[in-house]
Amino acid sequence: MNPAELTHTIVFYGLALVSIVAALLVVTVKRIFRAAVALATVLVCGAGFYILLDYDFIAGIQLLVYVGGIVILIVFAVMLTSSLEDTEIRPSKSRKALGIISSLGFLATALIAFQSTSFPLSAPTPEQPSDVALEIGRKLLGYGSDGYVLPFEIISLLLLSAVIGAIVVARNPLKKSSDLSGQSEQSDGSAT
Amino acid sequence: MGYIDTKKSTKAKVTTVGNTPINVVIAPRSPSGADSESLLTTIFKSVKSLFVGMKVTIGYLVRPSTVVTQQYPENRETLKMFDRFRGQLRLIKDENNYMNCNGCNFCEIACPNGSIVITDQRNPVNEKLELERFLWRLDSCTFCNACLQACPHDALEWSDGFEAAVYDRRLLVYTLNDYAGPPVKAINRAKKKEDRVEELLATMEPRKQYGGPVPLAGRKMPGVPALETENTKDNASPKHK
Amino acid sequence: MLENLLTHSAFEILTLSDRAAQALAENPWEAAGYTLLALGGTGAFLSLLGMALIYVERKVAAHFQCRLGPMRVGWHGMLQSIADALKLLQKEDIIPEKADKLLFFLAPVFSIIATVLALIIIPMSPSLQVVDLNIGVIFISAVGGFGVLGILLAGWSSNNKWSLLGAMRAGAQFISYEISVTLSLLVITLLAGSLQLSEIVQSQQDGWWIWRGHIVGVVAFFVFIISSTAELNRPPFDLPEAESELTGGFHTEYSGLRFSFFFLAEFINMFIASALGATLFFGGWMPFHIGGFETFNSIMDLIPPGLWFAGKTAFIVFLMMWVRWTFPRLRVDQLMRLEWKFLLPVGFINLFAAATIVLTKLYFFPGQ
Amino acid sequence: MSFVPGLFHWLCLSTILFSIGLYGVMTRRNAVGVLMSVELLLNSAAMNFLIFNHFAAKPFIDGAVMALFIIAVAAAEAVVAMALFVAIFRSRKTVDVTQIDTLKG
Repeated sequence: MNPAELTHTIVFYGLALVSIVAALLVVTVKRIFRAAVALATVLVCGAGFYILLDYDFIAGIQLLVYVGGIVILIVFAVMLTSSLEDTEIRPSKSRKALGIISSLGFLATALIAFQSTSFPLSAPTPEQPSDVALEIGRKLLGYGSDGYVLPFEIISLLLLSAVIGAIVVARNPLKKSSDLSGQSEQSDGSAT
Repeated sequence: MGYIDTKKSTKAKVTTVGNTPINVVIAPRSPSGADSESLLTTIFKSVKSLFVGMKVTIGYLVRPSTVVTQQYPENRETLKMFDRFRGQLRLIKDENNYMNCNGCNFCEIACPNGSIVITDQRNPVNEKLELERFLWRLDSCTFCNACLQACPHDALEWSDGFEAAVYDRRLLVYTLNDYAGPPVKAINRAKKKEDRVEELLATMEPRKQYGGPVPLAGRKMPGVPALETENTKDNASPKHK
Repeated sequence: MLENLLTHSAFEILTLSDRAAQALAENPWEAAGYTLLALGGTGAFLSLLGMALIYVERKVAAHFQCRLGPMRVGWHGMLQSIADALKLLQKEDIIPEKADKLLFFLAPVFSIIATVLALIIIPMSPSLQVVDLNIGVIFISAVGGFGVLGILLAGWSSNNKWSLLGAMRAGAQFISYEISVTLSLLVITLLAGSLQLSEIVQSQQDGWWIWRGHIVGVVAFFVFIISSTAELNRPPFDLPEAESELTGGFHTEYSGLRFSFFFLAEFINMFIASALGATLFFGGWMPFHIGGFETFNSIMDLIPPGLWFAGKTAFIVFLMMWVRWTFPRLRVDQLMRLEWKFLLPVGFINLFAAATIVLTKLYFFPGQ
Repeated sequence: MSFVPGLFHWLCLSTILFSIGLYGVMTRRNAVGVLMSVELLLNSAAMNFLIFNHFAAKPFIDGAVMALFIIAVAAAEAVVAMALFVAIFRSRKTVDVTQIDTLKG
């Protein structure tokens, strides 16, 4: 095992350990804000995994969108709907058992399936496109047989409608919009 | 526009509140308001105003002469206070060290928080009332200038001195007059008449800066040496006691 | 040697991570040494730069306001920052009774980590850069998220209403202005055709983008400066810590070392924003070049690249300080209106204009 | 069996993360917690796309494109979810999903 491979392995197992522990914290911690921090850890580890897989661009996007956007939105949701002293009530025993059984069942099934399947692996060191970001851009806007321009447009429509829908839903119906100008998170459509 | 220009106002109507008719003038819209301007003009003007502000501040930055900070303990010798600075109250004295104050009590009456206490005595030579002791309490003074405005004899002024830090609050009670005795007017009048001047001047007895009756009802403070006092309990005790 | 210096190819990029990777194959200890140098160097640079910036800010602020600023400790108060740091270290470390102690402890760490992560990819000179990521521009706007996460954590875990309000303002402000910053970064990415910071610098060999991209570059620069000032929570956009309304905002409950972390991160972030602005719009360490005038360019090359970078960054830092000490603080609704009704449309139009310019090669010196 | 992470190791990782997310979706009572668990699910799905792309289809990057789509959908979902939570909290003063059952009849 050469040093580069050794580093790769160590980093993989280290990140995996951190991210599994953090993921367990996300689903079990009683204080919801701490769960959000754990979620941020999982997602950062995810970016690390993508770098290990040589998808630096996706890792950057993961950090940008997940940590810079989604986690902050979730933190906002926590701030707006609970206080520091609030702790979540433990789920009932039956619900917990159901959750454990179903998730472990899924895990076991999937692992058995993976073990028994022989995937058509590509060559050990096949060539990766030199510039992943450039290639992704070509794919996203390509309208040939391997292009994704239609999904891309649909995603942008989805984002737009999500933004507008969020504004409409989050607006306080009891107040007129002119009264909201003093509130930072609700004025001028900044609810996104 | 902070005022209503009645000439320009085109609308005026009368409304009644109860039975009282009230003239209501509807103020015209400000001609420089945003409504009468195009958006571009507004943007241009506001951006320009930003640059005006930045020009002012860079002007201060590049001209060290605009700095107003005084490096106080270092420049103690050359420090010059400003004309209107109110440091400590002082009695105006002429070159012979005679003062204008005749103890008329106007300043004491004018003082809003009783920082000035004046005691008078009758001069044995000309039987006139004159200043015996002018007490000024810096610790309760608000430097409001009411005493200077009230003084009919132009006897008070503000000095530059601002270094009044002491370890004992009692030291903030000053006797402003250097002597108890006739004001400069009385002396000059006596000089003109050649009328017992020497005798009049002989009635002046010196006063020390901290020589007044001890405030705080004469209590002693631990660790502070007792003030030097005169035995003037009978006739010179302050009025508020 | 001289001929080498006088040609553009003299700018060979060699980052610390490159050196470490090269050394890893032959001598792991050398690689470890480079890693240690990168870590220690970044740490030392961070603290020294923070103290220097705080001193400069105080001096500049004082002279903008007809004052002198710190004058007592050292010559013209040069050692004031060190004295302040010593004072902060000695202060009692207070954690509020009802605070969420774990998160309270984590918040400043998040802030400083974001700062360090952003600092390591700034190209300060051809040979002075810790890591040269090929997604540099995305990375730098991504790690900004950690910083604001730290602020949100601080506000929440303090269990104090002022902190919470300040943190929520910071979050709203960051998310809003992040869009404008990204839009103006995208303009330069379009012009330079790369996300890698060193390549963006090298794409400005014939001239800096702010004048090569003429109107588009200038507009993007102003949008970038305004919105990054807002992202840094610096006045006139300092609503998250508006003293007169929220006492100290998100760091109301912090004291001593933890507070100094926030303070340091704030000033280093100002440096990072300025360095990024210098790199993207003023060519980073690239000397002032005009395409075609080789003699002029080689004269300009005599000034070392590090000095060019320092000078440009210092200029933008000064610009930010100038703005800070001139304008009054905005209201929350004015802040949001500025972003959503003005900067955002301007940014989008500018991006379209940039795309058009790149397609038609209307910018100066489109050769190469 | 080698410890160098191969396809199976990576798949194990993403499946473990997915099942943890599944557990969270089923047991969390706070709606924001459910949202976070859903983010875990989406994240592991995106990771799966990248893993298969890396190990099985290296010269192409369609998996990366899919991961991008997933990230975009996750963003849209978080925006709408946050708006819903705020609206629900405003009218019902709780975001406990077991309490929000007026549609049950």
